[in-house]
Amino acid sequence: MDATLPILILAIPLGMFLVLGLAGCKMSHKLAGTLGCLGMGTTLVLAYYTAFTYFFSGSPEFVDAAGNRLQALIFNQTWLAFTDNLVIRLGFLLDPISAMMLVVITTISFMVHLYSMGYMRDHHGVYEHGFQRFYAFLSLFSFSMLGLVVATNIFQMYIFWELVGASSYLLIGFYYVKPSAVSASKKAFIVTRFADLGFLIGILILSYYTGTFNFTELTSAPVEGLAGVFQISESTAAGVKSVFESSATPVFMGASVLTWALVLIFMGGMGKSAMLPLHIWLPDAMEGPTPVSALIHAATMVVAGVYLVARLFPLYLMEVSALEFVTWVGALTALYAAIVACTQIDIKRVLAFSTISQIAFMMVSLGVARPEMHEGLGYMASMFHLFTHAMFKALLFLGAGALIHAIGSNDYTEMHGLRKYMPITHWTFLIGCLAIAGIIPFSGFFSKDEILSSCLGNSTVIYVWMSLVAGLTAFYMFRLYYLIFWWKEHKVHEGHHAPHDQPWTMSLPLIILAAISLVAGFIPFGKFVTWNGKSYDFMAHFDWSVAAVSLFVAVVAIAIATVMYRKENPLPEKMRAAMPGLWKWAHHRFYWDELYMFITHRIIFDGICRPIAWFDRHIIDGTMDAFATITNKASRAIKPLQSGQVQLYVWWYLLGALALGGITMLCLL
Amino acid sequence: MESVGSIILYTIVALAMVVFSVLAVTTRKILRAATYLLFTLFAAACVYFMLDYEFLGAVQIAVYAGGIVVLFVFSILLTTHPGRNSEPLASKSRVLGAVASVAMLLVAGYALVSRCALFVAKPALETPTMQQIGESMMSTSEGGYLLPFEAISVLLLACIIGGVVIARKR
Amino acid sequence: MFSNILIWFVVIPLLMLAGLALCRDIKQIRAVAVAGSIALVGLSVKLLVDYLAIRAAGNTDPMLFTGSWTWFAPLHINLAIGVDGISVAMILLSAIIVFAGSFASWTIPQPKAFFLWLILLSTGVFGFFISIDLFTMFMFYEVALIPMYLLIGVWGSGRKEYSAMKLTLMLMGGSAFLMLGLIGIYYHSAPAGQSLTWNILEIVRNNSISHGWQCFLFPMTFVGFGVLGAMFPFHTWSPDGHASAPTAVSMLHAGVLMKLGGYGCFRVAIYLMPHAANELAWIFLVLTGISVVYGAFSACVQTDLKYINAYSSVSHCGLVLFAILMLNTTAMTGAIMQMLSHGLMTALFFALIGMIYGRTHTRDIRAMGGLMKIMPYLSVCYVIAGMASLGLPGLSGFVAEMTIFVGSFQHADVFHRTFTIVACCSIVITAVYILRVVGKLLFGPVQDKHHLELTDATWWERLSTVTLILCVAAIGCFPNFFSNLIRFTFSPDIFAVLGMN
Amino acid sequence: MEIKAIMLLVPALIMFCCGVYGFITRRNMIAILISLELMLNAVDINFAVFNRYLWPDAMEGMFFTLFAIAIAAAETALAIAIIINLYRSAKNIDVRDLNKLKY
Repeated sequence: MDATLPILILAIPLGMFLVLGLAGCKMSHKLAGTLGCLGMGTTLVLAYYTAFTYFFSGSPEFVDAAGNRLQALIFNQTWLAFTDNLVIRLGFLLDPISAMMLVVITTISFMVHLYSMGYMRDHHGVYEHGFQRFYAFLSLFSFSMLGLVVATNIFQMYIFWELVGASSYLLIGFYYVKPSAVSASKKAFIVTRFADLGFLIGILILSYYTGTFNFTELTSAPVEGLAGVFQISESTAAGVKSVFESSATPVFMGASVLTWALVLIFMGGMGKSAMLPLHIWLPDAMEGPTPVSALIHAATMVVAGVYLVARLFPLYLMEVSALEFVTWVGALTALYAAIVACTQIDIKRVLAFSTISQIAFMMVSLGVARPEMHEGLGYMASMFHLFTHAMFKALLFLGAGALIHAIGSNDYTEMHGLRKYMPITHWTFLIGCLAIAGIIPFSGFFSKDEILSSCLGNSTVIYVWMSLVAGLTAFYMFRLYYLIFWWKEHKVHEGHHAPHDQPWTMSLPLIILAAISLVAGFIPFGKFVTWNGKSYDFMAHFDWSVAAVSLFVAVVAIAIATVMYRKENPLPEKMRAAMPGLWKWAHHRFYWDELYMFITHRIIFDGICRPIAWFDRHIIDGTMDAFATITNKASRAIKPLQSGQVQLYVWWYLLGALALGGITMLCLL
Repeated sequence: MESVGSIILYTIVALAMVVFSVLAVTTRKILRAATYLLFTLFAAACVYFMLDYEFLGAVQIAVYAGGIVVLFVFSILLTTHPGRNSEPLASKSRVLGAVASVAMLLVAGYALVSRCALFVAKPALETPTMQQIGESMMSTSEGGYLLPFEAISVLLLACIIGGVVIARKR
Repeated sequence: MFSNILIWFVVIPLLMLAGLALCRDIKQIRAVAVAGSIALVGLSVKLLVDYLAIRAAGNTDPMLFTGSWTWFAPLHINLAIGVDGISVAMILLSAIIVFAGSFASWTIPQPKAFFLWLILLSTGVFGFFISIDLFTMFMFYEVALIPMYLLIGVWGSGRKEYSAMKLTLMLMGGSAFLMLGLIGIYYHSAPAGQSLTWNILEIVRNNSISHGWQCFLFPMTFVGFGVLGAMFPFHTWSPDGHASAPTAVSMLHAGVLMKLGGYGCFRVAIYLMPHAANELAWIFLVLTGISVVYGAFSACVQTDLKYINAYSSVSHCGLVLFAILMLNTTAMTGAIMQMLSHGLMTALFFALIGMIYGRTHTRDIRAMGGLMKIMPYLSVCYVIAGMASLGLPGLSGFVAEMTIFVGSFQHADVFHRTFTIVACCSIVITAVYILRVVGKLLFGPVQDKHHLELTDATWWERLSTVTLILCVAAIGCFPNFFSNLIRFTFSPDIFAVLGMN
Repeated sequence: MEIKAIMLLVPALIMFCCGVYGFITRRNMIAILISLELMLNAVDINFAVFNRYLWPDAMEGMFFTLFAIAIAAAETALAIAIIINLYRSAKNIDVRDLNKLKY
């Protein structure tokens, strides 16, 4: 495939960032917005074309004779050479998951670009301050995210990983005058930075032992028979493989270095994907404008962690313990986030926790995937869920944005009963809820069902656990849905202008995404995305019993939500009173933020930084000053000797002469 | 064997030298100190005469007694109110100074006395004539002093200019 | 003599000094400063092009453009000059920072004297980078240090006399060690019976410093230069000195002078005494490893903008020495890249801090806030500088740090790799203090109502900052160019001696 | 009885010690200068005596004394000029009070 189009996919958003960032303040708002949308639209077309070519052209570059999909390096340019082997290249790797991600990212990004044209202005049509900047940052984000998914080597991924972190920082802190937004952006950046430290160390360890950054070599070597798929030289693959298999690789604290490397790399993924101990930034990140939440914090950037694990999946297969770690982190996170989501008041936070929970689903799915079990169904399920989740979660966020735009608050207690006023939003939101709850035939049903099937194949505990979480998902989503659109209307609306549906720029993305959510489940995903490129017919493995159970769980959960929240009634209060402890802990998100506050402020700042600063000023600098003081004191002490009084000098001279004379005399005597 | 006259002369000169120098540093009247200094200088001139260095003695009297002491007297008169004594010295510093000087006297005296080379009589010598002195001062051969002589002349010139510059009223 | 391009790096500043001496008013002074610094930038670009052309033609001499003119024959002191890729990079950096610094001190009081000293300082800097004669090098080193005392003492702010004195005395203390070390090297520069030399290339060729002497002289020279490189625990001149120095001096000092330390550590301590470096590296690795983390932690709780930056310099420069001590090509390349990167971005930082201070008359971050609304241009530049400092890809900090980390982690010794991980931790702490400042200073509501009347950057301030930002971005976007320039000049013989890569 | 060298040297030594005593105890600058002259003279006598008694054929000692006298004259003249100048500006020639230029 010609490299021009792929380069353009990256270059257009980057160029748009530079144009809007440097010249944006000179442009009118409308021009800037239109430019941004046009740029993204072009990228969308190019990305679709590229993905289409990859999946359907059947060119030998992409598919081998047996019908297996191949990894294709469209281009790979040296960017920075550390040593002869360790080279950072910037390139474009086309394989099933990167092609799929191209589609997801450009679709959502374009929707968000379009949507923001309406969202980022008030009811009188006045654009928000910094509108051009907003589009510049969106373009920067799109560029970085696209660069991340097409990375040809782990260091390229790290580069773009950092860039998406930075653009996320800039976008969360878009309303920079608001202190809460500033601190949220700071938190997001620092928490993910901390996770990236693990990622970096993981990369260092991996590269030290394997001597390469390249995905093709890293991922193909460990598993028998993949070298052909990834089109690399057998000798390189053998070299890498020997490292992993050699008994000489050291063991550190009971785990092999490879396990350490993989766990540390996964730590980077945990940070970006908001897995359990590092999840705290994501709910706060909702301080950013809602389209940003939809794009970055629901659909694309937060799944980078999943993507990372998927990218290195063959390596993870080498170390099952690392995969089990992934599974359990995912499972815990999924349950935790689902419980917390049941108690939140801010609609964006509910969605944020739901995002965390759903990403954890994908993680679990990757964690339980094994080639020997359903031919790695979990991998495919994870990617499938990534795809569908991106669509319906973006839909939900954009819907929430429409609500917030109309009401001017994030708090559902100020919404209630909006279904009459905002029908489009209502229906699209409902579709989103049904999709995420896993109701047939919406997209979420299929992807989630496959995740549960692969869980069942791995371990019953995980299966039951995840089914429970799926039920909770349905429950809290419908709780949200009812609380927003049902219940009785708020009095506040009277007197003010009534809330109404949004302009077409905002409605159109909602409708498109709702349509996708409606039908995406029927995409035969296994034909396109599998861990080893072999086409996979998932209907053959479709387990109707699992489907029935999960459908049943979802329906029951929705029914409970309907009973509790369709109308105003005392049931929720009773529930809350029945388990006050759990409710309180869940409402406060299990006090993770407080714990982090304690660690950062009390331990790091007060316990490390301040003492070090004090030590530096008073001990180190004090020692240096003490040298000066001693010198000073000593010179002051002997200064009177140099009084300028000749007579004193003579005295000293005389005494010295006498002493010398006396000594000489004594010697002579 | 010296003549009795020269022995008596020596005694007077030595006594004068010792007594007047002691008086010169102990008197509280500065003008008197200058006068005692004059006598000491005369005694020194006498010593030169006794050593047969007549020219040196003459220079001593002319330059020191005639020139320097006069300068002293002038400056004393310019800087002191007549009749006013300088304040008595603190007894502590006087005692200390005396002790130090005596100690020095003892140490140096011991050094002198312990040298038997110094217990020699004066060898015979013809008094150097003015011509000899003049020739060796003006010669550049070995034992000639033209260079220091010229250096001194430059120094004196510098001194004259310096004196004028320093004493000039601004 | 004047046909050698390198000599002109000293001649042009000297001509500028003469020109400044003749100037009558501020316009002429500015004209001379700008013309001279443009000439220096032009010359250094020409040097770079020539250098690359000669290298491309296949010349593999360790030094190019060499020349040597006897200066004091009895002690074998020569004016020996020559450059390799590292020196070229450093000269380019110096020229750019002098250029930016001239614009940053556009409205300094008593401009004539100020520029005279500043240019004298840069004479020393350029002289240092072109010299390959230890004595000449040391002389230029001192020429670069001394003007600092007056520049801080006269044009500084705050406790300027104290700071100037402290800085000068500590650096002089380092120089004392250094001089001992250099003289020691001189007396062992040739095998017995041959004539001694100060010339670095000849000393390397003679390779006659015995192992015992190396172990004695290496710490001398390393500490001597390390003081200027802000090595723990000899870094305390840096916060006070930078806090008091005027803008351009901070820029030059953090941007270029601190690089003299790292450059010297490499060129003298390690290049001439590789065995001792290999043997004693662990001591200094511990010290520099501490510098890296310690400086970053200290920066987290400072409230004075310049103090924050000074401590961050301690951290970043610690990384330079840290990487040099790893004794492998990649890490050393990273060290030099970090010098370039740190020089540019710290200069940018100090320029911006000076500009902000010039407007708000405070550097206390608690007394400022929301500057993004008031002076968007300066604030955006500050964010860019911050991003460069915390290692955002596409800006220079990232490539430099990553080269260092990857290079250091290639070391065969577990001890070194462990310390690399410790040093890696600084990237998180850096993010903490940078974002803390950015959040407090630029974002949030405006703290002081008086600040609302302040104006944004003037054209000369824009020129100064844009120059630096472009350079930071150039290194960040095209690192391989710089990396290759530096990497291929690490003469293999130094590593061959040690039997390592 | 003969006049031996030591018999001349001892009075000169006493004279020198007196000069030292005066130099370190007196506070009037002119008195100090007088003490200085005493010491100089004592030294001059030594030169002459050593020359005459030990190396009677040479004339170094005599010439040295001659030059010393000339230098002493110059020195005194300058010193007195300085003292008078000081007196004019400070109305005082006590060394302990004249510390304006110290440190």
